[in-house]
Amino acid sequence: MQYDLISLQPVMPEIFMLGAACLVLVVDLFLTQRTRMWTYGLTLATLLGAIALTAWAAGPERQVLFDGSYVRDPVSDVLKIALLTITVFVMVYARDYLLQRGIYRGEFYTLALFASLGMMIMASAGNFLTVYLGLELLALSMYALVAFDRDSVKGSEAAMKYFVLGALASGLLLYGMSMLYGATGTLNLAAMSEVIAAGKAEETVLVFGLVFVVIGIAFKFGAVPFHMWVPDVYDGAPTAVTLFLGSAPKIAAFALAIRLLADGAGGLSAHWSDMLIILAVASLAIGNIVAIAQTNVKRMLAYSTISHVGFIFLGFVAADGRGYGAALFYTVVYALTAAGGFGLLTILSRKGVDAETLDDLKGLNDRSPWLAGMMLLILFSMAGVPPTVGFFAKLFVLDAVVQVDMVWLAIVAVFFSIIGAYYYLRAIKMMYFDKPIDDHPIVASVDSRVAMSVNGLAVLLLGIFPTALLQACRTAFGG
Amino acid sequence: MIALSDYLIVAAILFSISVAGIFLNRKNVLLLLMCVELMLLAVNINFIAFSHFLSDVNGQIFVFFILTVAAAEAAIGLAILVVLFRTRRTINVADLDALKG
Amino acid sequence: MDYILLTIVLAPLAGSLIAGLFRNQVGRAGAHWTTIIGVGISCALSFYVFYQYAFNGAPVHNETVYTWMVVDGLRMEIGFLVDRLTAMMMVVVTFVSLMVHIYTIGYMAHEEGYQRFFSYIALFTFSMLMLVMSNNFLQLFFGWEAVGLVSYLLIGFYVKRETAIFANLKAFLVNRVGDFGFILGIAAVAMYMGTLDYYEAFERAPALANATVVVWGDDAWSLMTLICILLFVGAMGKSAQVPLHVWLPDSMEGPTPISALIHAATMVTAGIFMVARMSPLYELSETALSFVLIIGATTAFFMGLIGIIQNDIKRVVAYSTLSQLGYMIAALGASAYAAGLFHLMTHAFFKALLFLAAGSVIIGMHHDQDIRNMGGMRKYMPITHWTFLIGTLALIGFPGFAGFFSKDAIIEAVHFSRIFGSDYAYWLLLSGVFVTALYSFRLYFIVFHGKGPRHFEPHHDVHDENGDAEAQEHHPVHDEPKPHESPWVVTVPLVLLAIPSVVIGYLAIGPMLFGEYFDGTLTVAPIHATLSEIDFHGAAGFILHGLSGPAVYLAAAGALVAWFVYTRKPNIATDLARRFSWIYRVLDSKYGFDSFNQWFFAGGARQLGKVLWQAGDRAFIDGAVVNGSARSVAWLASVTRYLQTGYLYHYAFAIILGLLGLLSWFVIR
Amino acid sequence: MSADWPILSVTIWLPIIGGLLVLMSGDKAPNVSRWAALWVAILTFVVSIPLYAGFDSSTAQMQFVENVPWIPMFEVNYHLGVDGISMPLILLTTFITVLVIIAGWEVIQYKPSQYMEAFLIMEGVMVGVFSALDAMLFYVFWEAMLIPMFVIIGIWGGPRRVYATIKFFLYTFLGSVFMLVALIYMYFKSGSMGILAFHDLQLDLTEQILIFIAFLLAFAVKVPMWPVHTWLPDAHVEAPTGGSVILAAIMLKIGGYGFLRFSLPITPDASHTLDWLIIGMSLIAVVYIGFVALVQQDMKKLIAYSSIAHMGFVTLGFFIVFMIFARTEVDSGAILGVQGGMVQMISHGFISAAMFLCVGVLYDRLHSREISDYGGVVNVMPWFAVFMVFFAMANAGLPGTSGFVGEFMVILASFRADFWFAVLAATTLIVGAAYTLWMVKRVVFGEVTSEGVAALQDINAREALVLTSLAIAVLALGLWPAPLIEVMDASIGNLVQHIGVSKL
Repeated sequence: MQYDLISLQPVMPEIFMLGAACLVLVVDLFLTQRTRMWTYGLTLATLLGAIALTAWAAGPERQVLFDGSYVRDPVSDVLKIALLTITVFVMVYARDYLLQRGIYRGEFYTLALFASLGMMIMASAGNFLTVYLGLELLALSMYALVAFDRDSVKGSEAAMKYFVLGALASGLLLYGMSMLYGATGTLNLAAMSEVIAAGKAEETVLVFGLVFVVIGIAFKFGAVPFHMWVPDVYDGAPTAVTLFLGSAPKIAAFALAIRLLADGAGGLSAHWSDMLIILAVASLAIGNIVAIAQTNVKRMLAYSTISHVGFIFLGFVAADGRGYGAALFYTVVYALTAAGGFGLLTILSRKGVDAETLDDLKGLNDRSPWLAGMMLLILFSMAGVPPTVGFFAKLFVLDAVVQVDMVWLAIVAVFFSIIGAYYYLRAIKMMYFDKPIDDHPIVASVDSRVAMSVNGLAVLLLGIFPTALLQACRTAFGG
Repeated sequence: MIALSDYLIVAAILFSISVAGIFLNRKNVLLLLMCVELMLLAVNINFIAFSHFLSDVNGQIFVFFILTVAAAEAAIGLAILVVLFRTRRTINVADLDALKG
Repeated sequence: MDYILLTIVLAPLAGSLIAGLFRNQVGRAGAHWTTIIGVGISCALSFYVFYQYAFNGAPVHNETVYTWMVVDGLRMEIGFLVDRLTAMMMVVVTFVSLMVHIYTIGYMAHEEGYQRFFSYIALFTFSMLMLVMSNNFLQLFFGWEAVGLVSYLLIGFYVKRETAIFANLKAFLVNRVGDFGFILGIAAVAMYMGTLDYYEAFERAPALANATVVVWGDDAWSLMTLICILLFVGAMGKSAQVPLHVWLPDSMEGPTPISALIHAATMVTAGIFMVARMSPLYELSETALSFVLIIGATTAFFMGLIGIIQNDIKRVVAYSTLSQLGYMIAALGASAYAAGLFHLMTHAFFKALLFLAAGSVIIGMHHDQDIRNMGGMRKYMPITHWTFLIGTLALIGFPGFAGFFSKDAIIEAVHFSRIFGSDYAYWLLLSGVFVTALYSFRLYFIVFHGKGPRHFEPHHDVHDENGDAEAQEHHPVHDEPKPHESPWVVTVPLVLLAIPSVVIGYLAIGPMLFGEYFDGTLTVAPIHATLSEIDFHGAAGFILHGLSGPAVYLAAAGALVAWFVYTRKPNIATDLARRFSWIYRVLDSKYGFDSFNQWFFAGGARQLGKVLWQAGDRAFIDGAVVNGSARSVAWLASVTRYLQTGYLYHYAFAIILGLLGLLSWFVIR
Repeated sequence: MSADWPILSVTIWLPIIGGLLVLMSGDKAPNVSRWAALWVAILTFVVSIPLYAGFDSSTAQMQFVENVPWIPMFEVNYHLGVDGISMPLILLTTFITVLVIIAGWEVIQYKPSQYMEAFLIMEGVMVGVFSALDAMLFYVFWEAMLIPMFVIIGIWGGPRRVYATIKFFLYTFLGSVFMLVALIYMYFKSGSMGILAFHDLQLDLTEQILIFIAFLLAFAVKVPMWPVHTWLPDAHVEAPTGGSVILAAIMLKIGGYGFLRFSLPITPDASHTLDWLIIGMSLIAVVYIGFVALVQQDMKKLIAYSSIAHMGFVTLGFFIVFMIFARTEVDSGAILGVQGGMVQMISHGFISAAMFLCVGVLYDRLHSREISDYGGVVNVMPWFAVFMVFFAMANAGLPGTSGFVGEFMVILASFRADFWFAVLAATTLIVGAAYTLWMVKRVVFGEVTSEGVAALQDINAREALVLTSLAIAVLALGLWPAPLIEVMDASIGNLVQHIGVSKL
């Protein structure tokens, strides 16, 4: 096979990303604390460049490279653009926080870029090997990021928990992969799908392996009962890292799920969708209920993440284009709102003071009506109240569930979202109805304010005009 | 003749031991890192066995990658361990309970 | 005709609105002039209309003014039905109202809220006219409630007086109990007759005479009985019949002019008017008639008894009104609708006269209403005295006076009635004559005869610098210690009302009771035609005939007893009261209606409300269900969070449990 | 009929965008935001008038229809239109909002621009609810309504505002999410989100009953019906005056509207099967709540309970339809009941608004809503007393005021369904008068009871303007309801005919 540059077009974003990340790594070595602006700028440029390349390479057809290890299809386009966009937001929000914490270092950006690269690779994975490599690239970068604030007691504990459990999970995933490999004789997802469809593989072995694979995915998402790391890591990591961890990797986790379950084990959907139902209901229940008891915003958002994962899984349960589209929509929307929510926390944090407890939100409307307004939109979006986009995300998922005649599941889901609404309301109550405890003016750089505004308004505008995003998500799955 | 199932059983046993090690060990974090390595080895046995019996080389290639990644993982793990010890002066698993609830 | 009728109705309304809304602009004089002109126009035109109907035989006017709404095939309209019955009512209403307007100038001269008062009574005139001129049930109900509203406002006119604002609330609520039945009656009419128009309903009624409805269980009730009784419940409220009479005595908290106008002459007779208007319906149900008769007779006698022991001049007259309303209702029950209406008319004049005269006395007494403080007033207030005496004679049925004709006719008619309860009613009504005379002359003798006002000092000496409106705080002007005759604005209405109190009976009995005046308006089934059994040979003949009956002698006896007891041997009364103290107590407690209502209905409702609120809403729904579920979720949350122990090995264990769980569920099963 | 410019869209978006602009103006110059808000509200009201002027009351068809695709993948359209049922409610909304803006003029000193903004957005959203012909559009507006109201109660409310507003939100949210599932299910069955398409959707009885219950949860909470009413007294008591007004005057109506637009036509057979339930709940609301209102010590709570009782008439009027159908000897009355319910809703919009404004007038002066803190107000505030007594009478259903019309119609109609329904319903004549007038007696009449009351100032021109407008509306509707009835007649006739046909 002969490579020319144009045949590499689909993989250009990743190649560019890799090169640029290395460049940033090298350039940063020659920068001082005062000129670190360049690292920040280059990182943003890299991300934007990667978005542009992805868009340039995008198209409705499915392209397969490197003997099937790499796939570029509409799904991967949407996923990559979404995760890169979210990462841009993350980078913008994070800078102030890092500066004030004294951890404004080039490694953050390099690691973030490598993590993004890992996510991109997951999005385009065509066989188990690519999946695994992307996953580990992301995971390893993340372990490092969580421990980024070296002097933080909580940070190191969180990193250790994350690391051990993450390694355990990837071990389980690998074990599952080995079983599937053994049953089907191939690592290639497309080929595996054919083998399963042809019924040539031992079903028990398949299901045995599938259980491990599903657990690996569930761990990445943070679904109950594989969610234990989520609150601790969210809580322990520096807020800027939590911000990153809580947003873009959910899209990567979606990629993992869609590649393994839909592309690879599509023929076993009857099995894994049942598993996902159990995990989804458990996540909805535990996530929403435990969130109520939290006083720490980061932990609360962590549990809220768990409950949202339940919803994303419901989209998978349908196991058809409609469901995947809905789940994708939900994931992207969730990543966007989570970025906004954690972003606000980074903005509220000052030197030496981490905005972590709910009390820190008190009186936000008095301190900054605009930020409060944005946060209001974000929280209502998480609660799923129209006209914010969070409502449509829930709507599409519920629709997908109802379309496969599982109305009871939809009822369970909405029931728990009522409970969930309570803690979002409580946060809004703090912002709007209480007097501020902290009277310091909110210092935030222009770029993070702009990002916050764009983020908040996007939540509203995507709610009023959800068509474009929905269209993208739907057509990615041929719907 | 050693059958495929024998390999798989050995792998499974190794895997189980490593998993048990992770949740039974309440003392040293280092032990956890070793368990993780052991788990990956169990997976490797699986892959190689399947690769051999399927006459498919891809499984063995995968193993190389796993080994590489495992090395990187160990590096990161140890780095975190260092950070942990630096801040807490202990690497006792049971002492890692600041974050809960 | 249209415009005349509209003017009759709207002129008082215009006066009312001007006096009420522009009270500061028009001032006191402006207020009474605008309303008097309004009511005056209305009165003059009413006389014209009456003339047209009574003497020129004008055709019945039944026209719609505008369509209120049409829904589901049911037309609801505002319209006028004017026939001789209406014309008579219009004259009575507007004439008495005009008299009261004029009288008020004097009575209220020193009161605050002067404009407001005029606005109210003009508004009342409007409402009452709408009621009597209605051609359908809807408008009837409109007027019915509107007069109730004005009554409410006027009873509570002295807004600071606790008793007044208690009385008006009570009046409104008791009336609402009546309206409760009334509106159900209207609903029944609308349902079964498919119309709210009087004439259409009357046309369709005979076809339903034998219709039955199942209301409860399997018993079929006669439809007409149901309708008539429901409607009559409304009348019981408005016309203060037992047991819904309790509001009327209390309503005396209002200024005297409105006691005359509303609570004697006009509003309280709306029930009588309504039943008479509905005579085509009532004639179809003997049960309903019996019910009416018994209620009426009971009221007539037992309320009169209470009048004997009252010491408030207005309350005596009020109980007398109750009793007389009972007579009218009894007449209706005996199908002597004409007699009821006739008594309504004569009563309107002489009772208004009595109230206004009583009011004049009250002015003279500087707003002291206790008759025990009065006496010998005839010396100081001659005109008031004479007019009061005329009123009293008319009330007790002194031969030749207005009340004689109407009351005798009623007693006779009931005597001839053969429906269930008519004997009971007859005896009660007859005894009532004695009672009437007794309390009337008791009042007359105590107030106007005997020694001068016993002590002419107000019972307290609170001086209110602001010239407060409250009547009790008026204090006598000290250089004028003796009562004196009231000004002409007070006495002229007295005289003008005294005239019809004397002559109207003589003039009207022929055409109204035995002539053709009400032909085509009132329907009396041949079997119930009690009035036609009285042989009537002219008014003079009726007087002679009356002299041969027991009623006149009973009245005379009553008057004599009163004269003897209250002027000759005043201690007999106290002796009797002591000896028959239980009777006295029963009467004094007004048979316990008030305390029962207060305890059972008012207290019970509040108790029930408290229970429903505290136990139902707060404890159960809110406490247990709503907040309870919120609390249990919060509890669950606080417990569940301990699953997150913080120990790595527990987390890993959870993953393994999850793994084993899924494996056992999906692989091993 | 369709106008050449999108009246409905303008009525929805003008206040929303205007509200955002008001918000932008900030709190530096409160009067600018007040006047801006007032002009936006007035302009919106003016814009909505052609809805009535150009309305063709001879047809039950939707009018002023706008229909453009919104989310094409879901067959969700931006589909607006009004018929005789929704049009009066839209006008009520735009009218009341103007009054609310005026009523909040100088009373609101804390963040006035946000206050005004919240009400304007509220207005647009509520108009959206009434004009949406697409179920999803309806739902979006329906839920969006909660956000401004949540904020209004929470920021400008009384001492227990947080409890009240969260209770309010969760209660309503609880009700409505199940409706969402029902809507999705019907979309699944019909492949369309159009409300009118749902009307013709064939559903078997089980489906209908489940859908009906889902709707019932949503609408019953909103109305609110016993026993899911307990959020209302709390919300009303704690809400600022303007919030209470909007809540009582319009938001409650949305529940009633929902019954007419969704429950009855979509699930006629389930409505028929379960009508005893609704009728029972309505009658309990009328009687039980009436007694509860009697013992309230807080004026706003009393009026809140009275609202529940009055709304009981609305649901009663709607659901006796089937009993009337079932009685063969009765050939009419169904329309009467539904019409009566509608009239009651409009009328209650005016009266409850006025009652809350009256309490607001007192509260602004004395900062108490306790009945026992007042007494003898008439002596110091005579003009206020006039309004208060007038509206109290209207609340007690005095003929000649709008309060009577709906009650009368519903009593007439329920008599046709069952004698005892009418009896129970008619008890409101007594109980309603009792709690309203008893309160008036204790607050308005009597001696001046305290120095606070003695120092009260009578209403100013602004308050008089608001109350007069409402008084005129109450009287006009009471004395001549025909125009309102005519507007609704064709649509309700059509509706009743529709629900008379079984879907099975």
